[in-house]
Formats: sequence, structure tokens, C-alpha cells
Amino acid sequence: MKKFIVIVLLVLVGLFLLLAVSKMPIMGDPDSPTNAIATSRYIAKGPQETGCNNLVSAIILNYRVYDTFGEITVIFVTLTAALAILGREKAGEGVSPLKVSPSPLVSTIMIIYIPFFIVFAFYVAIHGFNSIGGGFQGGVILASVLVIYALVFGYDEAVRKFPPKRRILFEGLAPLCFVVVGFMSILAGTNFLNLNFSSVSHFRNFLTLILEISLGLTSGVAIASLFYILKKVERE
Amino acid sequence: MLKASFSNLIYVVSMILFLIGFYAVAMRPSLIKKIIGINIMETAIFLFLIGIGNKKGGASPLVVEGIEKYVNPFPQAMVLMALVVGVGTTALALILAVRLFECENGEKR
Amino acid sequence: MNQMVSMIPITAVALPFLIGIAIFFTGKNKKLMGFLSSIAALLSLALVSALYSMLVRGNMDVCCPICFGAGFTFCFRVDWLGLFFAGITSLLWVASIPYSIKYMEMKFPDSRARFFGFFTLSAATAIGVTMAGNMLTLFALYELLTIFTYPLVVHAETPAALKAGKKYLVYLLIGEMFLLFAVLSTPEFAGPRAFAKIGLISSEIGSKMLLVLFCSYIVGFGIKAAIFPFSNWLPTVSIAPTPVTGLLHAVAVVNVGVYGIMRVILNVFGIELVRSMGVGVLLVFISGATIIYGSLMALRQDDLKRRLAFSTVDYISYPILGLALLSPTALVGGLLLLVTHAFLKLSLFFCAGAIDIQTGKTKVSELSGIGRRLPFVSTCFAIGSLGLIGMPLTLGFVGKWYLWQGPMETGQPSAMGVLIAGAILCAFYLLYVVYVLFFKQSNVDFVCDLQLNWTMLFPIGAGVLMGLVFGIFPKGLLLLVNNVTMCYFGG
Amino acid sequence: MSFVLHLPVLMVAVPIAVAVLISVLLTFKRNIAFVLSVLTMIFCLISSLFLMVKVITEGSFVYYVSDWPPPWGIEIFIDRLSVYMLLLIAIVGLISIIYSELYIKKVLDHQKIPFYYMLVLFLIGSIVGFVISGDIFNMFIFFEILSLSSYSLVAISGDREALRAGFRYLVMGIVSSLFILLGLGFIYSVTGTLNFTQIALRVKELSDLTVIQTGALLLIVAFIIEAAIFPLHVWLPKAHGKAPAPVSALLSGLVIGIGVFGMIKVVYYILPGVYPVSFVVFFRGLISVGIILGAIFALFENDLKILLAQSSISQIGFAAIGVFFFSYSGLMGSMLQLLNHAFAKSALFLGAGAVIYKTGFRNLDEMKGIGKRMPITMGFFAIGLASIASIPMTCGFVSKYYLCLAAIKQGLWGSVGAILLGGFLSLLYCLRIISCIFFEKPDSKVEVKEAPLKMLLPLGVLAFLTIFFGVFPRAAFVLIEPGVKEILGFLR
Repeated sequence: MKKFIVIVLLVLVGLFLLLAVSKMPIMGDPDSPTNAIATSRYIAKGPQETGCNNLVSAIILNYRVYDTFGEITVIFVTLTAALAILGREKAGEGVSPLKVSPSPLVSTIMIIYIPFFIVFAFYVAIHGFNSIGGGFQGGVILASVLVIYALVFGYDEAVRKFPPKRRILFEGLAPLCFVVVGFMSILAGTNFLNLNFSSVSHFRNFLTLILEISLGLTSGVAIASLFYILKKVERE
Repeated sequence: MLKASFSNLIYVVSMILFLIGFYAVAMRPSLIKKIIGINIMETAIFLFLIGIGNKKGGASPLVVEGIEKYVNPFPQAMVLMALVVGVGTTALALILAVRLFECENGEKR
Repeated sequence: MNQMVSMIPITAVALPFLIGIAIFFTGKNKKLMGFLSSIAALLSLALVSALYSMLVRGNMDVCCPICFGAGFTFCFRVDWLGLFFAGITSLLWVASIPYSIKYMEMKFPDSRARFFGFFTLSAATAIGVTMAGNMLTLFALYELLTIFTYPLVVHAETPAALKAGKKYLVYLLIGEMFLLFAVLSTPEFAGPRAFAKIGLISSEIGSKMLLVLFCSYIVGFGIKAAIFPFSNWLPTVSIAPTPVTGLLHAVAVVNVGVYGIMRVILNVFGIELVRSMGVGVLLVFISGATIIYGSLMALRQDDLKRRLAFSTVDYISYPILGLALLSPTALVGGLLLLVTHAFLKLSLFFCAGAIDIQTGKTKVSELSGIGRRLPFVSTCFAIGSLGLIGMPLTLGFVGKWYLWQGPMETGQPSAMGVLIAGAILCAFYLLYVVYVLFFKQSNVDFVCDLQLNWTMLFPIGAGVLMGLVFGIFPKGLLLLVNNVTMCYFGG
Repeated sequence: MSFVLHLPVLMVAVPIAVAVLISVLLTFKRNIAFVLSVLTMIFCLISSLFLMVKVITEGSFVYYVSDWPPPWGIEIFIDRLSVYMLLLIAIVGLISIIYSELYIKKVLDHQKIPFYYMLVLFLIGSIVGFVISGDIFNMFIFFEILSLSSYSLVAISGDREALRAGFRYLVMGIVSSLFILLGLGFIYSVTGTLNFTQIALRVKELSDLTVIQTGALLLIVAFIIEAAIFPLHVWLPKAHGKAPAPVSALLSGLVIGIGVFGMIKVVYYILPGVYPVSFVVFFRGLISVGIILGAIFALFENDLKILLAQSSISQIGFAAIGVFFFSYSGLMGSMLQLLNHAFAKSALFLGAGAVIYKTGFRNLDEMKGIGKRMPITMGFFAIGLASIASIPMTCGFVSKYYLCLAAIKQGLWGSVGAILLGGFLSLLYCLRIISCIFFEKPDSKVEVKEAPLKMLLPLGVLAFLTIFFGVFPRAAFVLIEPGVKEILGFLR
């Protein structure tokens, strides 16, 4: 019965949505309102005003950096929630020694590759200015490195290598950076989180870079921490 | 209506995906399946948003000398941010599910 | 009519109110508690008398609006109708305080601070209702009165009392729901001088809506005034301590219901509109039915307090009947009967309470022979009963005399029939108690273990005495009542 | 005075920054969380007072974050109503945090305490961000932070019931936030902007409103879920009932009120005047049913905190129904009801928490006669109940008075009936609690003392505020009256 009701409801909602969709402007139409209004400035002046050739980065790091602040806070809130509900993992807590030792082939290759991965992560993060990439993308690569490390060398080894004490600062880095930059811009007499407060254009680029890197570090480490915390429960 | 829907095929597809996800959330008792449903819904919306930002013949929003026509970068930025938010919500959902699983198994033991 | 701004009306409400709140914090200090409650009652009496003298001197409305902005205005205003009710309430409040102090000391020694606190609050809000200057104030205080009397009703904290309290609340709150609707639908209900003009509602809003509003008002106030289909709560709550029953029946609650109905018909609708709507007859029928129903039920009751409660249902409809006849003489009669009822019913309830305390008897059938053991109380009971029935030389007689003129003038034989039947039935159910008290032989011997002192006997005697004095010299009271009717019927 | 312009955004940034800072400082000093949170909330309170002065004297203003004007950047929009909400948030937040100290120590593990404060700070910061935001996507982001922190606060105690409630809340909440995202997609596709004022301007030029209406409907449904209005209220009773008491106070007092405020934002700021009549009637009908059903559920509930949560469904319905009257009195009633609910319901949850703290009783049956043992605590509790029951001279009366007046003026008899019946039923369940607490004979012989001062004081402040705004509603009118007139101006 419940199933029937839900399906009827879904069909109704679906018809309603399809009706709305059919009334929407044709996709890809260059004259549609989305393409006509706000974007002109992003495309025309974006690189000069923000110093980013990558317009997506220009938006998330300059035009709408306040949103990005909120978004990195979301990651941090999730982490806090994880810590509150599950608790921080500890090295050697209830350790059962690894039953299968990592295959030497895999571990050797990983040891060779991991530095490259990390460099690549930073490259993606820093290069978000001018080409495809950005803080989050780099951060996710970083996180995947930490996750792979735990998968290959065992959870305890990973926790020992990257203990919570070392991660804790990185986890809070980005929100703090954003707030500090925000305060700086207020003190400089402009509005909150204005990166263009100094007349020196390099300074703006420097700030963008700092935010980019902090975003990368924080998202990467926080996602890895989430993984470690979830993994901890699994092994208990 | 049909013709318009046809030219907006991506929107239609994303709506259908959205409803599939919704069905999973509403009807599946399993927590993990609910979370998967939520992710399907999310993805559908991302597809929808990216579709909105499309421009025929536009290049990706990476300013290069000589190209004048770019797709709208704003929906892409929006999706990027929504993605990260999605990671957060999914993670929290998993945390709660894992903890709930632990609790209920703990009681059985 | 002139208007003057004065803070006395709001003081007469707010001061006792604040004292009432202060009483909660007296804790176990009995002396202070008694002192504060008496002070509150005396203060309000003094202030009401001051208002009376102001009205007599200047024939003015005394008004003080408190505006909260945006159509939310509280306003206190005193005119003759309000003052009439305020006078009754404050006078009887003073009279009931010494009795309550003694009674509570004997029957319910626990949590007396709560009792006297709420007692004072209820009486103060009842006076506030009579001085309300617009519908909003009236409604707000009216609802507060219901809420403040609830703890008094359930004071005994027995399951039966809680059940009675629940019934009380459900009845009254349903009434207030209707009332709120009616109040908010009345145009200009929160105007600072809403009651100063007669007829807040014009006939323009459509006859259907008018009828709906009228019915809502009658239901809203009528439930508190215990009119026929809604009167069951009143006997149920007679389980409460006797001073509370007195408060409900004579001092505050029921009176306030009658007051509300009068306000609605006289001020909100206006006599003319009611006459043109032809709903007076409806009201006559309702009140007539209530009188007959109350009397018949009273005859059947064995419990003395329940019998008296049904007698209230019966008697409180006379003022409504007097109003419904829409003639000035009938209204005079109705108001006089209200005074009669207030004084004498309070005495009767106090008598019942005194008998209960002294002998532990609450059933009529057990009362045989008590007349000789408690001569004063029983005599007072007898005189009070006679007064209520309407024997000559009592106020009841004067009231019924005037009320009788109403149907004569307007020519409503059914109302005359109701009056006759009501008087006869009333004589039956009250005089039977007197008969049992004095003339029936008691077969069980009982002990009187407590001695009643003057604090309890004085209010009883005073109430009965008032009924007699006013019955013999009704002129002063008639003057006041005429002032009330003159405002609405002109001359 | 120019510093005041930065205060709204600082009210968002400072709680979040402090919360992050706590996590960093945690390694050095564990018990710093409480002090820092209280200081932050005091900062928020003071800044909202400053903002109030500013807005009353100079009217509403906008603030461009990063100095980019809309539609390129994000706009923050401060008018009287949002300042009013900020004040509510700051007061209730400060009070709940002060109250939390003792309660949380007893209820939660030692490990979890700093995280609790962090989450509360995130919650406060994100509510502020949500309220002041002038951009739908920004609203979405803060809505996510808000919801994530509320889910985790519900589940923080980690026992099974709380986790269940938290998960259910999470599923509904995520669906609601996805609805916002989808809705804003629709709106963006035809207007090309996400800024409130710009959308409102563009919508007037559109010929076909179907897409906009779909977007608006999705947004409203999302906020209906968040505000727990009738068919989508299922998550609320357990979530609010099982959370720790100060969290319930925050969630019930503020967060569902924020749902209603979101509706106000959609209906008046973003998309004024695009709604067909059937739409509005439908929502009014739903809300009316919710008002009555919530009260009926509460009437038959035995667990005190769940009872209070059920009553929240009914009470928030009152606030929501005023939004759909589109009239001055209706909106006034709505805003006053938000105030009433924030103060009174928080006081109730804190009072229930005090009983749980002292005795561990959760069911009404166990609490018989407890009013005599802890008269002051229960006295404050009773004042809160009086306000919920809309007894005259409390704030609840004023709000329901305006709502009912608005409904009658517009001749919406169904809504009038729902409001009156709802008011009647809420009086009944409140009196049921009162008679149980004060007038019934206690069963148990447990000696119970008054709650400690640190719990009594917050309760007392809330009770005082409820009475204060009931006796002097004018104090609230200073902000609401011009604010409501202003947003009604948007409709034209």
C-alpha cells in the first residue's frame, strides 16, 4: 500500500517536473538568461579582476569566496560530528596485528609513487589558477594518497605515520585562513573576504594561492580523517 | 511539450534520475541504500545544473587567447561546491549508519 | 457622555493583582497571607467606591486606554453597568475573605498560599472584566479568570476534584473559543472607547453573519453563565472548597458570564438591533429552559451543595430573562435579582460549608435536626431561602416584582409562565431543606466537635441581613439600577 | 558606525572561527570550550543589539561580501526582520549554552563535551548566515551547515534511539536541502541570477511562470520539511525528544522557526506574487491540519519531551500559516509566534531538562506533584506553558490574536477554525501537564530539590522574556511593524 502511494506520488511529482522542464529555455541556447546576464562579466573581466584564468576558480576563490568558506565549514562540521559520535582513532588501539602482510610488489611501488602523488596533488591545487584543477581537486588527490597508504600498509601503520596530533592543525587550517583573510580585508577598510584590498596585484594572487593551498590541505586531510574514523569502527 | 522535452533531454534524464533516487530514499529500508539513493538524487541535480550552464559551441571556462565563447562557469562552480557539501552529508550519513549498526549489533551480542 | 481619564480603574485591578502575586511568596506565614488577602479585597472595595462617587458626581465615564499599537489596545472604562457588577463583586469579596481564612484553616491546611493567591487573582480579574473598556480587554481578563479559578477548583487535589476541574476547563475553554471568534469578528473591538458607544456592530455585515456572531457571543458568555445546554459544569465543580463555590456562584465567575451577555446585548449589538433581529425571543426561551431545567434538577439532588449549585443555574437565568425581554423594568428586575442571588446564595453556600465543617454532613437527607444544634446557621439558611424564593420584605420580592412587569409590558405569556413555575419550583427545593433542618426528627445522634467563631458566622449573617435590608429599603439600590438601565433605554 | 556594517558577517564568521579554534586548542586545554562559546555568544548578542540600533535608526542595508556587487558576488541583506531573527538567535543561543554546562556534563561522555560546544557554535553561526543571506545558493550552503550540525547534535549522545532519530532527521533533511538545490536550479535557469532582489526584478519581466513556480514550490516544500509542517513532520518528535535538552531548546526554538523564516524569504523576498491561489489554499490547508493534529498528538503523549516536540509541530504551524495570509496582521502574528516559540518552547525544554537532570524522570506519570518539590523551576516552566497555551498577558496570546484577526479579516473560515481549535487544544494539553505537575499526588517518595542556579537563571530569563513581550508586545513591534510593512511592499 505504501509502495503504491509513493509510486503515485512520484509519478505526479515527475509529471510536474517534466512540465516545468519542458517550459525551460532550450539547453545551450546562447541567448538564454543564464548565458546572457551574469556570465558576461565573469568571462569578460574575470582574469583581470581575480588573476585566475580558470573562471571556475575565479568564482569560487574570488567572486563567491564566502560560499567557499561555508563549504569548507561543511567538511569541518562533518569531521566534528564524526569525532563527536565516533571519537578520534588512536594508534594501536585494540590492534590486531595485520594477518596478511602487504605484498612487497605493491608496497614498493607505492613507496615510489606516493611522493609523485603528493606532488601531483599540490600541482593540481596550486595550478587551479590557470588550468583545470583547484584546491578541492588537489585535496581529494591528497586524501586518496592517505587512504591508499592505509589500505596498503595497514591501518595502524597509517595512523602511526599520520597521527591525529599532526592532522589536527591541517583540519582547521582552511576555515581559519578564510577568517584571517576576512579580518585582514576588514582591517584594510574593505568588506569581508575581499581579496583585492591591496593595490598590489601580486598580493591578491598570493592570498588566492594561500586560500587554494589551505583548501587543498584541509579538504584532503579532513576527508582522510573521516576515512580513518570510519575505518576504526569497522575493525573494532 | 514533447518537442521541448526532447531538446532538453538532459533535463528530462536528470529528473528521472532524481525520481529514482527519491524512490530509493523513500522505499528502501536499508540505510546504505537510502544513502545511495541520496547520492543518486544529488548526481541528478548536478547533471541538471551543468546542463543549465551549457552553451552550444562554448569552450570550457578556461580563458585562452583567441577564444571568445565559453560555457557559463557559474553552474560549474556551484556544482563543485555542492559536490563538497554532498561529500559532507554522505560522510555524516555513513557515520550515523555505522554507529547505528554498531549499536544494534552490540545489543544482539 | 463626558469622558475623563483616570488611573483608578486600572489601579483597582492591578493593585489587587500584584498583591495576589505577592501572596504566593508568603509561604507558611499565615498572618501575612490573611492580611494581604484582606488588604487586596478592601483596597478594591475602596477604589470601586471611589469610582462610584466619581460617577455619581460627574456622571462621566472613567477611561484609561493603554495602547500597544497595531490594533492591540487594552482599555479600562467604568460606566454604570460595569460599576454595578464591580460593586457586587468587591463587596462580596470582602465578605468572603474572613470566612475563607477560617474555612481553609480547618479544612485544607496545606498550600494555602496558592489558594489565597489564586483567590485574590480571580477576584481581581473578575473586577477587571467588569471594568473592561473594549472587547479585547474583556476577553483577555475573562480567559484569565477561567485559568485562575482552575487551581481553586482542583485545590483538594483528589481525583474527583481533578476530574471536575477538567470538566470545568473543557466547558469554559470551548466557550472562550467561540468568544474569541466573536470578539475578533466584531469591528472596532479593540478601539480605546469601544464600549462607550452603543452598537459596535452595524447591521451592514449581513443578517447571517449577525446571527452567527450573536450565537457565538451567547455561547461564549453563556457557558460561564451556565445557560441550559451548557450548565452541567456548574454542579460538578461544587466539589471544590466552599469559598471557591461561593466565588464561582456568587462573587465572580457566573456573574461575569451574565455581565458579558449584558454587555453584548446592550453595548455590542444594542437594543435596537437585537429587537430588529428578533433574537430576544430566542434568549427568552433559552433562559426559560434554563430556569425550569435548573429547578427540576435541584429538586432531585440530595447533596446540599449540588442542590444549591443547580439552584444557581436556575436563578442566574433571571437576569438574562430580564434582559431578553428588552424592557427597562424587566432589566431592573433582573439586575435586582442578580444582587439578591449574589448576597443570599453566598450566604447559603457558606451555611452549607459551616454545616459541613461542624457536623460533616453534606447530604440533605442527613441534615434532620440540625436546626436545633446550629440555630444561627440554620436560621440564616431559612431566611436566605425565603429571600431567594421571593417572599415580601426581601430583595427577591422586589426583583421579581419588577421582572414580572416585563412580560406584562411586552406581552409574552410564556415568560410569565416560566416566572410562576420557577418561583414554585424554587420554593419546593429550598423549603424542603429548611423543613428537614428544623422539623424532621433526627434518628442519629452526632457530635459537634468544632466551635464556629464569628469570622465564619459574620459573613453569613451579613449576607442575609443585606438581603433583608435592601428588601425593606430598596430605594438606594433602585437608584443605582435605574442609572444602569437609563444608559440604554433612555429615561 | 561603519564598523556596524561588518557585524552581520562577523556574526557568521566568529562562531565558526571560534569553533575551529576550539578544535585546535583542544590539544592544550580541554575545558576552554564553554568559556569561549559563552564569549562568542555574548559577542553575537552585542552585535545584534548594535545592528538593531542601526536598523531602527537608518533602515535596512545591504552588504556586499568581497565587495562584488550582485549578481556577481554575494549580497548580505539586513532588514528589520532579519535583525529581529538575529536577536532571537543570539538570546536563545546564549541561554542554551549557559544552561548546557551542567546538563551536558551529566549526559555526555567527557570526550564529547568540546565537540558539543563546537557543533552548537556551528549551528548558531550557520543560522545567522542563513538568515542574513541575500543569495539562494549561499542560503543553501548555510542551510547545509545548519542541518549537518543539527543532525549530529541530535545523535550526539550516541544511544540507539537518538541515532535512529538523527538518521531519520538526516534523510528528511538531506532531501529537503536537495529540493532547495533543485529549486534554485529551476530559478536560475530562467532568471540567470541567484540574488534575491535581482530575481524579484527578473520575474516581473517573465511571461511564463511555470518554471519559476516549480522552483518556488520546491523551495517551499524544502522549508516545510525543515519547519516540520504536517505531512512532512514525521522526523520531528523523535529528533527533538531524544536530543539533549539544550539542543532540543535550540532546535525547537530556533531551527524550525528558521524553516518558517525561509518560507518568508521565498514567499516575500525572492519570488513575491507568483503564486496561484490554489497553491496558497493548499498550503494553508496542510498547515491547518498540522496545527490540529500536532496538538492532538501532544494531548495523548506521555513522554514529556516528545510531548513538547509534538506541540512544536502545532505551534510552528501557527507561525507558518501567517505567512500564507499575505496580510499585515498575518505576518505580524507569524513573527510574534516565532518569538513566542523561541522563548517559550526553549524555556519548556530547558525546564524538562532540569527535571531530567535532577530526577531522570521523562514520563509525565512519574512527574506527578513535582511542582511542589521544585516550585521555582516548575513555576518558570508553567509560565512557558502559559505562553504556548496562549493565555492572555503572555506572548503567545498576542501572536495568536493577530493570526486569528488576519484570518477573520480575510474571511478564511477554515483557517480561523484551525487556529481557534489549535489554541483550544494547546490549552488543554498545557493544562494537562500543569494539573499533573502541580495538582496530582506524587507516587514516589524521592526527595527532589530545586535545580541548580546555573540552570534556573537561563530558565528564569526566558520566562521573564515571555511575560515581558506578552505585557509589552510593543517592544517587539519596534522591529516587526516597519519590517512587515516593508516586505509587504515587495508584493506590489
